[in-house]
Amino acid sequence: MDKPLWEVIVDFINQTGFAHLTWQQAVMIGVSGVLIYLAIKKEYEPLLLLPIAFGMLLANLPLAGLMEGPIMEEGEVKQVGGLLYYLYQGVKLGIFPPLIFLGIGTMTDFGPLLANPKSFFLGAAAQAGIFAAFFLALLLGFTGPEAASIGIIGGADGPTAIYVTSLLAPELLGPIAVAAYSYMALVPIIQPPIMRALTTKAERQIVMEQLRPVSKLEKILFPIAVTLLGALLLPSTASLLGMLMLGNIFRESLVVDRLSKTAQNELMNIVTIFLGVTVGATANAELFLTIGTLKIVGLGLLAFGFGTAGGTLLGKLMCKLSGGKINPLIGSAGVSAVPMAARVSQVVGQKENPNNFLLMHAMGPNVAGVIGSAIAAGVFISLFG
Amino acid sequence: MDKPLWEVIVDFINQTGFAHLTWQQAVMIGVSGVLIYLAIKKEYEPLLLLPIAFGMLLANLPLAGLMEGPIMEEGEVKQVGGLLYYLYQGVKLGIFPPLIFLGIGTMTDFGPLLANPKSFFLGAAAQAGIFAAFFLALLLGFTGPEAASIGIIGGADGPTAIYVTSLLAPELLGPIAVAAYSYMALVPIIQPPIMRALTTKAERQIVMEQLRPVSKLEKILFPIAVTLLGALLLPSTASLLGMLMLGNIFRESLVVDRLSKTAQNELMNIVTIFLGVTVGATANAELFLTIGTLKIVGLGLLAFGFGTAGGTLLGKLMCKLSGGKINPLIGSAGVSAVPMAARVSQVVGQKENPNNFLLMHAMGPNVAGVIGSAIAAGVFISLFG
Amino acid sequence: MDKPLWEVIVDFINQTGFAHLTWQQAVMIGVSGVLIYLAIKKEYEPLLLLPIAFGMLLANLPLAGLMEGPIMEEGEVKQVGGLLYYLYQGVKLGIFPPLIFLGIGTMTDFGPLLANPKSFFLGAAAQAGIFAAFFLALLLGFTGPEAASIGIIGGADGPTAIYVTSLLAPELLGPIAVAAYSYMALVPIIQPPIMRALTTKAERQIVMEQLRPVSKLEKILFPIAVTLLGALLLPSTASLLGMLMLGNIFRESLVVDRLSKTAQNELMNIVTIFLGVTVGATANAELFLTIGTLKIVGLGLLAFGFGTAGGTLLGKLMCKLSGGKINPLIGSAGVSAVPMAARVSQVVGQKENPNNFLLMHAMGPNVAGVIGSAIAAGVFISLFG
Amino acid sequence: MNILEILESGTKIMIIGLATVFIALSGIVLTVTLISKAVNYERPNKGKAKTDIKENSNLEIKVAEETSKIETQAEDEELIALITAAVAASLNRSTHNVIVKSVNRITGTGSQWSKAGRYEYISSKL
Amino acid sequence: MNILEILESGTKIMIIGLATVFIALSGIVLTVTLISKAVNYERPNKGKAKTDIKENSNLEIKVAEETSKIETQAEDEELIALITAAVAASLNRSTHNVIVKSVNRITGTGSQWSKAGRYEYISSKL
Amino acid sequence: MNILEILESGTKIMIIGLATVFIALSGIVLTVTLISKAVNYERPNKGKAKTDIKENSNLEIKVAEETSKIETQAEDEELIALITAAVAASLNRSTHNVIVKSVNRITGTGSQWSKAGRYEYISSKL
Ligand code: NA
Ligand code: NA
Ligand code: NA
Repeated sequence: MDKPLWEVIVDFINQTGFAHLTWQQAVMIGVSGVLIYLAIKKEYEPLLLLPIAFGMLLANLPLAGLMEGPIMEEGEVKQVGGLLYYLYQGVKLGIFPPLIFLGIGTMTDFGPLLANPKSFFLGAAAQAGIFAAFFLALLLGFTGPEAASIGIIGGADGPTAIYVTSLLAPELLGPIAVAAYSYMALVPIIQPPIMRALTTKAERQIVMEQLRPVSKLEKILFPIAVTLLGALLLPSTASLLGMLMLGNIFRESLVVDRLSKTAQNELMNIVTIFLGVTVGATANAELFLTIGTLKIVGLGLLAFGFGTAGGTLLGKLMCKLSGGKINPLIGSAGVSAVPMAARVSQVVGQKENPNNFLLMHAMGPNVAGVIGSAIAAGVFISLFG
Repeated sequence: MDKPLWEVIVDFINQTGFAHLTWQQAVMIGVSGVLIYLAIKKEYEPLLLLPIAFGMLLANLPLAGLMEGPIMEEGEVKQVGGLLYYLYQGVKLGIFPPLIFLGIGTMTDFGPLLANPKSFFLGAAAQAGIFAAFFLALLLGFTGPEAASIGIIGGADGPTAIYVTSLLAPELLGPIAVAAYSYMALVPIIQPPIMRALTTKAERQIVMEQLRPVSKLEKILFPIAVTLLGALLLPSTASLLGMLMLGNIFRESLVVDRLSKTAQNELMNIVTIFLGVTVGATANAELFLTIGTLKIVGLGLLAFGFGTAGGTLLGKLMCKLSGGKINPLIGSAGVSAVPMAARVSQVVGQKENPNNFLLMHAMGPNVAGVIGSAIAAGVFISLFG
Repeated sequence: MDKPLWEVIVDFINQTGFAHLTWQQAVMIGVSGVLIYLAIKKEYEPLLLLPIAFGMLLANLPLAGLMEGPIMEEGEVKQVGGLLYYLYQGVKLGIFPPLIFLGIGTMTDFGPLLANPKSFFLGAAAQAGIFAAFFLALLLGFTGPEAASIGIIGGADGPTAIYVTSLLAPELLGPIAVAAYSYMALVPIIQPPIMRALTTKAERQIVMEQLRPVSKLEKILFPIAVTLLGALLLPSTASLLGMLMLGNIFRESLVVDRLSKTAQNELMNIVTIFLGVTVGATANAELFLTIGTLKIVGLGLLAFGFGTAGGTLLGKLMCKLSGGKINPLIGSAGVSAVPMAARVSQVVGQKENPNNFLLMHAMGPNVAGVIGSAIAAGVFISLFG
Repeated sequence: MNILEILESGTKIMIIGLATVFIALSGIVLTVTLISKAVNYERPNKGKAKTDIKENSNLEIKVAEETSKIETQAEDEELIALITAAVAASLNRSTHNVIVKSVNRITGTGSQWSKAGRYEYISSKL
Repeated sequence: MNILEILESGTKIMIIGLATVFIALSGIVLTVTLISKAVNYERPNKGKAKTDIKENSNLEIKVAEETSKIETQAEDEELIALITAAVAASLNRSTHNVIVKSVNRITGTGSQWSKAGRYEYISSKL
Repeated sequence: MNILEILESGTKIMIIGLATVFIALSGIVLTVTLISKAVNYERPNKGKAKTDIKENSNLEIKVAEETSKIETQAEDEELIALITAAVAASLNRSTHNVIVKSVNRITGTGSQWSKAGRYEYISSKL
């Protein structure tokens, strides 16, 4: 404190972020601005994309150190870590994505799937996009764990993608999360041309029979059965699938309403804020401004496309096998992106035949796709984890 | 990756849970199924029992590792722990049960107790079940801390039982939690025969005077006084009793409505989900499928019975001393199990005399029983903790 | 257990808190009683003061050990820590205050500030109180970090004061939090005499022009601009300012309603309970019953006074410069204490001229004061942190 | 790894992965079908009624946020009926288009824990 | 430990335990009684009114979930009175059986923090 | 440190501190003014309408707690209009003083995630 005033001022200026801002950080701040625009103006999955974008902005402010860990000295904390560092632990330790799945479980009605279990095959076929993108990513030079994380974008399931990436390739969390949520928002633009290209007008006009009602008992037994089968076949999927099904049994049991409500509202919202901001905050300039990010964006788009094609093609096959009772358009809903992809099936179908209501039928493959990509995630985790 | 495809497939099959499922785990999964049935169909305290049962299911899935701790190497996390392991820390560190007590405090009206402070003695007498079961557990070969944890089942207070057990005998958490919540749900079946056996028809027909109104000031001073007296007498009860009373002052002060509402709804629900699932997840086959579990189930039932008898008998004595002004049926409500036990008093009383309304009078001993078992918990923790 | 019964009883009595209660602890319990009275009866910021007071009571119960850390042995936890110790980590690690700012951001309408950006200068001038109190605290013998924490009381912003103090002088957390929230509640008593002393009747009667409407786009760009400018100039203010602005963009974007609602209700309430109780619990007798506490109480009052004066005087100057278009009474609202201080401006103004509605105009400096003290906090943290 | 090895291992994983997904989902299809058979063998007409009711309801007003479970206790049904009538009357519509899903009494009727808080009310009815 | 020792130590702990519970609760009874005496000595008639009101109300409708505190500000009382009248009219009942416990304005009237959000509304009334 | 040094360093920090606060807020004032100029150059008449509406509403009833966003879908507007009319009729007031801000359907209309839950309802309307 014995320095003259002007020196103190110079020191102070040197401590500002302006003096340390790199052009890469400036670019990243610009990118976060674009994402904020997409989230607010274009409403691209704003619940996730807005926190992600703001987290990206915060993480690229020089010297702010919001993602920096604590400085330890002889087992004692000498300087506490940044706010986002602590919140990020929930992602790093694999806690937040399963909790979001808990909430999704309480909001998902598997009734249409139970009324027509064959929908499960469509939900499986649409996961082709995951493995196709994985394969292409390997060819583009990504390592196995990286390729797996990129492939999961094709699952069209944000929390699954974040969960797999945080375990297998945390350095890609930023671009993968952004790609996953952006393409989920773009489903109404990506899917229709592919669906039309792969189906005939006659197929698209098929009207499906009304679904049978599903009893309460079936709906309660379903989450137990899926947890058992899924987690016994693929133990590594237990936390995602288990929480999804715990949420669903909360919903269908009708006896724990207050837990169900909290899991799907407050708990999910709190976790979403923390997850979004901190996933965004992993996207610092060094990791994000690479050619890899461009590859990921491209591969993600391909993954969505292949998934849509896979579902639609199996839909065509099932249409044939069933003697024209199944409209192949519901196959594309198997990518998940609940409930957007099911609505796309509805809209595309209705354009050909204004009296065609596919929404309920498309919800079957749609929710099957969530289970399908959770299982694909389990495959990757058990191979590379 | 240079293995032939069939070998990869065999490896994969060996990595499934099916290949590692023991018969003990299968039995545990069956047990969890029974508990889910009791929770949903019979509505046995579903808010806790459903999460507990599902946690038990998840913990017995082989290789899923949901309760496994992280693998550390040279101070670095090499593999993150399972989801339920992290959530379980809230139980292990004694954080969740007091938070549930915070919520219970915001929902408890101590008015009937303040209107008739003698009810406190009934709430004390009903804790006899705790100590009787403790004594019998010692005789059956349990260690002191184990016997104390088993005894607390007789407190008919789930969070208290979980708190004591997590501190004194965490390996018994599964069976004790299941027994505690099951018997709480069975109070309407367990209590009436004992109550009838110990009272005469004339006693059961006694109509009690209406309670005096209690002023707001008394209701505000009460939680402060109880915290001071309780925690000064038994420091080890401070966290349970302190949180219960903090919740109650939130409630009675009328000036922090938004805190009160959150403590009793969202915070409590979140903690209940985490606590239930992870307490259930401690019940792996090794710890649960023992003769000890059967002993605990038996002792728990005896504890409830002795507690009911203790309360009813002191009720009889107070009836005599008061010249017939107190209906001994309200004594059994002292076991807590709020508000079920108070309703049992009401129902049994009304059967003898359709114009007899004991509910309000029974709420006094009922809420006194919560304080009573928190103090009994403090005794055990200070002796064995 | 081979001791005779009477010895066991004596041991037991020696283990009670009564046997260890010091007079200092008794005094602290008395102080907490007074604070509970102020919180409930006088409604002095009860949302914070009631938890703080109850935390103080709990922390001064001998042997309860609610704030004690775990006892470790060879890297293993031998005895778990107290409940409040664990909850306190959220304060110690600087997590809770920014989360409260997130909630405040979702509740703050910066519209009046955007309609009249000159209000910012008033929000800056009112921070004079911070630096004046800092200066006086240095003279009274406090160290730099302590003086900074005391000065921040003048920011009239509870979470900011707690954040700075937890980083720079955690041992002063109790008295500073109590002083900050008490004086915020006392703003209607502290400010009016100062405001009247520094303004003429004619000035107080000035009627201001209606504010222009502010577009949605301006309101969305504002939080981004403030985060960038503020955090680039003062990186150490990033977590407070960033969270405040994240909350505000949640609010203004209109597309993430469910996140906004949760951030301002349940998340904020949960954090408030934990923060209040644990900040109160830092106030043990040793740290609180010192002459320093009296000094802090005095300095805090001076800080509020100087802040009020600073804002009012700049208001006078701006009144002159604008040719009498600005009523200097809105300057005092710059101390923040949202929205109390703005209402004080309204009330004082209306007394002189019943047709004078200053509230909207005073909200500008009022919310500017929140940003102003966050920046002052950043200055102190970067100098002493 | 050279490109050929990558191709080989990538193909393997693709096959294993998609196969696993199909096997898992087929297992689920099988189980679900069996469950459905078992359940509907015993109780073929259940679940129907519910759906019919739903189709009748063009308009669902949720007076209070909480409960999604229709209260079945007589007292509540009476109250709901009353309010339904009142709302319908105000709206000038026939009652069978309007369903009042639930009426919240003091702090959440659905909750087990809140029952304690209601004992005064209950006792006044007994 | 042999069985005798267990019996002995078990009995000791039983006695100490139950005694402690009784002592603690007796202490609370004493304190509560003293408080009650002190409080009711000064204000013997308080608290009565509230109970009377409660007994009159056979029906409590909670229009919105939140507040448990009856709002006392004049504006709110007026609004509540209006709505009470409206609901009662619809229900064809006399008003003194119906209590509208609270009407929620924008995000929770009870809250301190929400006041900031309401200033526009307030100012428009001034 | 002696008293002089304290005075000196204290004064320095005061000056730096207050100056920083003023510089920061001046920077924000500048930016905000520029933004405002840019925004209002392109769209001078926006934002006006909203304020006018607000001034007309002396009374805002929030039937359900949740949404703060006025629903714009035709179906909802129709429902809101109906309820507004009903409430206004009951209150014997003209409708333009009453705004029903939102009517909550099953679990939160504002939410993206809840849309899935509503598909049955949607499909029944299609
Ligand atoms: Na999917
Ligand atoms: Na008890
Ligand atoms: Na301030």
